[in-house]
Amino acid sequence: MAKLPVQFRLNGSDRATFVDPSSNLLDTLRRGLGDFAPKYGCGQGTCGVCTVLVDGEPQLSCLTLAVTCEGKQIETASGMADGPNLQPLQEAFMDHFAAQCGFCTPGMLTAARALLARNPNPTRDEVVEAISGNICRCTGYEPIIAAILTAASAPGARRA
Amino acid sequence: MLDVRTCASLSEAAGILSGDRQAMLIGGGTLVMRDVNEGRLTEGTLVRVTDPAYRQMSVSGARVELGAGVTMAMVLASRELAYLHAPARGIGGPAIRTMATIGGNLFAATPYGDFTVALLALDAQVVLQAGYGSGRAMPLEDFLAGRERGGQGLVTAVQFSRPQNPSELFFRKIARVKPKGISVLSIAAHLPSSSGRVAQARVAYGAMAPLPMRARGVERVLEGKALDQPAIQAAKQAALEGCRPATDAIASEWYRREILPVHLGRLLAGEPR
Amino acid sequence: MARHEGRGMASVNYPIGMNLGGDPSQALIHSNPDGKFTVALSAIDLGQGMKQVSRQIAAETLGVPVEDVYVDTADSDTGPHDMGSFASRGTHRMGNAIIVAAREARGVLLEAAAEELEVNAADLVTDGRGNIHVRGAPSKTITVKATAQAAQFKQGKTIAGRGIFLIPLSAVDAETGEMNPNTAFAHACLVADVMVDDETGEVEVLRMTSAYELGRVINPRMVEQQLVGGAWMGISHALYETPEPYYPNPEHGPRDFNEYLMPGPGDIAPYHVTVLERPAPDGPFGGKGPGEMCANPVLPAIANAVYNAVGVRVDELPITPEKILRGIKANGGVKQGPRRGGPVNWG
Amino acid sequence: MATMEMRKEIFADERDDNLNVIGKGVQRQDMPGHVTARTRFFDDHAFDGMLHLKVVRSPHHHARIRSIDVSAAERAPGVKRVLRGADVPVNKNTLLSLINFGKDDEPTLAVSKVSYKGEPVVAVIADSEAQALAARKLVRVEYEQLAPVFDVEEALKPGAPVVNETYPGNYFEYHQRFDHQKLRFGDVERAFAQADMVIEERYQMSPIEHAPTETNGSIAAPEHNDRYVVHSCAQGLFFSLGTTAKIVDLESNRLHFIGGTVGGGFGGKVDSLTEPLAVLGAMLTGRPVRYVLDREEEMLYGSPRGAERIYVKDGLMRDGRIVARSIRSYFDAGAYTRLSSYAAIKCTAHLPGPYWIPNVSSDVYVSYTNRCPSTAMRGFGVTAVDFALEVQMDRLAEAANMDPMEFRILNAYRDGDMKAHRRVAKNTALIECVQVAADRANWPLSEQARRASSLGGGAGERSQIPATQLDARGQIGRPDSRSGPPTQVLPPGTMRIPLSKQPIMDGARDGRATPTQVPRYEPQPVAPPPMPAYQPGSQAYQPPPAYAPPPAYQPAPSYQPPPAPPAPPPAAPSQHGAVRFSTVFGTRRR
Repeated sequence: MAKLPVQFRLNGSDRATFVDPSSNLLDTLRRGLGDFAPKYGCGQGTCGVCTVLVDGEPQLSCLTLAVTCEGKQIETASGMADGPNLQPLQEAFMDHFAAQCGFCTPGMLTAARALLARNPNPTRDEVVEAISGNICRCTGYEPIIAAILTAASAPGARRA
Repeated sequence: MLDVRTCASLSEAAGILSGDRQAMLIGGGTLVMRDVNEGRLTEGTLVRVTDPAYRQMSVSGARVELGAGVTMAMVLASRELAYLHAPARGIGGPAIRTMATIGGNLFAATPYGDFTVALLALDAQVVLQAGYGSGRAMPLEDFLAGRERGGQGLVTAVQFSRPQNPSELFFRKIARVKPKGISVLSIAAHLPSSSGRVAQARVAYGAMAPLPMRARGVERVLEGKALDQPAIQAAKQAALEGCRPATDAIASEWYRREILPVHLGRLLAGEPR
Repeated sequence: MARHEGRGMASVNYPIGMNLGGDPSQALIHSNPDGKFTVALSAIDLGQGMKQVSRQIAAETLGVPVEDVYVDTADSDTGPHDMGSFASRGTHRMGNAIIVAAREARGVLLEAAAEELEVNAADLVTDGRGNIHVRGAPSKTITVKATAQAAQFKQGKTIAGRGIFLIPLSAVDAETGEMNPNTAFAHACLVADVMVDDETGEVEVLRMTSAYELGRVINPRMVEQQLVGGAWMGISHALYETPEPYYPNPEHGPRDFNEYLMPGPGDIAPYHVTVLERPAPDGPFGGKGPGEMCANPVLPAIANAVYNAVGVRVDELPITPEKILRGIKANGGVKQGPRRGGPVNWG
Repeated sequence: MATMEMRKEIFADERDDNLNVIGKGVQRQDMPGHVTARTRFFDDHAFDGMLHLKVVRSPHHHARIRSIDVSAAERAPGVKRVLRGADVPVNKNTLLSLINFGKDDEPTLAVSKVSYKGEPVVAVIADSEAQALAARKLVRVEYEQLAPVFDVEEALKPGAPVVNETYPGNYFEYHQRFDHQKLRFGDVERAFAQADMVIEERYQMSPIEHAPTETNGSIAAPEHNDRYVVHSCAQGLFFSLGTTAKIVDLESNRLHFIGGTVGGGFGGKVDSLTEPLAVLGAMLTGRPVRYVLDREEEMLYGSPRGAERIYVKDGLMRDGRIVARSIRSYFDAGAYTRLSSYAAIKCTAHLPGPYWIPNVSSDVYVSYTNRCPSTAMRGFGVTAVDFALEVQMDRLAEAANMDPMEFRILNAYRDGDMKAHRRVAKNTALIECVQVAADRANWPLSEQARRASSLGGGAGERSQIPATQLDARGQIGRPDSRSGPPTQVLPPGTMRIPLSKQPIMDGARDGRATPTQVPRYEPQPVAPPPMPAYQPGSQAYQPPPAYAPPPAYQPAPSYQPPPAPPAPPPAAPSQHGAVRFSTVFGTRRR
């Protein structure tokens, strides 16, 4: 089966690669383009560690056909920091010790980023809802929820 | 190996699907891509639809039509569809809802398919297109009955009458995990009232049978009654009529049968779950 | 409908390190020419914080700022042998190996400083901020950086250390079970408050209150991470999880995170922990290891709270709503136990 | 909301808190990497020309393999190699063979029969994951189904289906003598007879899956110098390296394992589920090979925390004292041993929980059943028994009409108490934990309970080893092994195992700085009375020849541990783990 070209903006840069027609976006980002921020956790849409933003909306890259991303804006956790400067969301995750193994963190940050872009002042319930598709097996979620709430109240949080 | 065909029109997609037995529609990808990733689906053609009609919503008239490619996130973004927000929010987390479509939910295997349960309570019709012909509408219940046989054509939209009083549509999903878990069971009830009495009740369950089902016994005993304690008691008595729940990883058949009347009673009484 | 509140408790201890010993850990430490240290291990960080625990133990022992130490793990070409990260052995076993290695490196560092300052190394102390000075005479001082430069470029010394920690393997008696299993134990007591729905059997954990004795706490933020995350896992084990929901019938195994039940972010119970520190005689700075035990008391405490709430003993994990509902029916209704104490005192 | 406070004043006199960075909540070294997504896990490494490995698993719980046909799979697009059991150089292993404990019992790829649903039979290696998945469907395996057994007690009954031919009785063999591990301390039967109440209950923990967000996996790639680099999620790097070296029959220094940054483990990444096949694939194809379990495989076949069934029988006095505790428990190992054999010993050491009880006995079995082999998990050997013991404690408190907290404090072990495994308790703190938790939960305690302390009230009479009734229960080869009769009474104070040695902390040249506490490690001297003239060889019940254990496994040459130093005869434990555990466990001082 011939490979197909696909081109999109990844974290603000134009990127192009060739994929199998049935390749998912996760494999394309990781093995095609070397962006290892989204992780493989299930390939089923049940864990959230592969969450990316497609045109600003959270999407599971493992369930997304790569060819459907032609011309779209893809954002991953590796594009969050502004050079060496962390976003308030990232700083809040650090301050709250909101990661242990760190495997769910890129997906969590991405899910939180989607929430704060839409709703800069979320309630706790809204935070809980926003990360409800993201599994964390280490932290018990509490520090993650606290970090997102802190980031929301931080000056400049809107950038997140 | 798998190929992907992108179709700019619904009729093109319908044509491919009726002509090629190895062709399969891919909507949001939440069902199909899992089968691809896990190696259950390795041959054939994935058919993708980019026709704007596929994602069209007409929500303001008396008759509501939602394209099969409309996502749960689109439902949640629509103020006119507030009465469907509870079932839409019952589907996955935010990322799943960006992707999962109404059409896909019609094909989700039990205990999934909670949005379809709400559509059953709205007496929805499914619009199907077979081959390059024009569409035909079919009651959702009939569509579901024939779903496993396949070959019904491409689902292009669902239609239903907009509830006169949106607050008369109730939805409750009972899950072990909060806020996102799959169903132990789900209940949708459309209970239009006319001078204080239920008229043309439509009650539907998810996960209480191999397919989302109508609770005809409950509908019957509620018809023409005020929603008072005796009526609720009668509804609970009739709740299990026609139920054939499964035992699965989430709950046993016994447990589903035990708690369905409880949750139905609480829903009808306006009590929290 | 009725919901019933109940309260239960459990107290436990937990052995630290591989049972019977025989589980060595090794560490290597070396300094760059400017007095910045690398600790090379083959220990595993699963998220429990092995890297940071190792870093703090190395920095404390060396007497240098924690920022001046990085831990490189795990590469079998550079990190010497370690049994692995399991059995709550990381902090205890590897921590001790790091102390040994860091003491050796510190010895060379102080010898080099002594040579530069023309004093006896035994009279030198570190201030933990990157300086070495004569005890009681802070003005007679040299930086770690200058010492390392002198050691390597002038004196020809390697500021490095190697360490191993091993509790020798011991035997078990076949007939009595006599053995030397462990050298350190951590302790805990946990109180769970639950609400049980007597029509559905559903349990809501309202709050948990615990006290943990963990030996010396190396890093309180990381201890909190373990205890909070572990308590969540305890709730999960108690009420939700199993890959065989109808064990020993092997059917209906969950295939994904939807079917494998665990508490979601909407199921979290408020939790208060008090930490006590009775140092382990042979632990690194008295440290034990909280990583494994922190789920254990939650399971029985919740089971006992459910019993207190509705009078049903569920002796088979997980405590599903079905088992509770069946128990209530078998008992002919709810039998609530005695009230225990008043509102919590988390002040 | 989660809050944590430190109660520094408790045990303050046992600590020197004048430390620089120990005890400080400084930021984790790995946190910047986590929040910027720069942390690299095993799968976050790119290799040109990387191949993908997928395995064909048994659809049956128990079946003989009649035939395997891989010809169609070998011809499928992109397939580079198909592996069968015969391709695995050493296709039988047991994890703890690295410390010489137990017999090799588990194949990497099944050859003649499968013993659990999901057991790997064939591995397919292809250019892409999709091609490997497609080719996997083309492998044809014919099975003849066998009767399975799923219940731990059913499995031990005569005539039960044999799950694991290496252990034909479906139990792990301890000390080459018994079908389980024993604990005997005092005389429980006599104490039960004298107790005011005897309470016996059955507890069951179902299996639990570790469910780390990162599934098990590894990437193996040929490296320069004829070596193989392996990016691994292993929880024990050298454990996995050693296991892999043995299975693929390669010198250990030709393997370069890199890992240490793992997406959660909880015990589920100790088993080296993927490394051997990934390395073998790289050896046979000359290409990098990636083998990652998908989530369904991880959930169903990634080895869970095993189920445990536990019977607890307690003798209780009306005043709340527990005078006897007897436990019979069964670890469900699944089809192969993995680490269950170790857990049973750890569990035995843990009994009877953190309480002082003058008469204790236990019989802990490891049973083989036709399910996925179980393995270590957070709290291994302890979590389930703690559940059983603490629910039992709640029952006992109720039976004694006592508050559960007060009941714990009354029975808590304290410094100086003799534990059932015949070592003195030190550094205890159960009572203080109960007191503080009660205070914070606003759970009132009596003045007496509030005044209790782990530091006092133990030792004395409680430090003595009682006369102990021994028995032959479970002796391998005895026809009535379940009800083995009493054999002899060990006199009070009998100890047969040498006290543990000082920990070895080798490498220090600088004896001056002792920032850690000086190890105080030797158990309190409990004057053992003269050893009774006990000669195990003279006992009547010797295993008949039919049950003689097979020749001891010889470890792979590359993992020969250093030779044991001269030891007291016969084969007392060495300092280096060089002695076979099976021998160690069977050894007693004479």
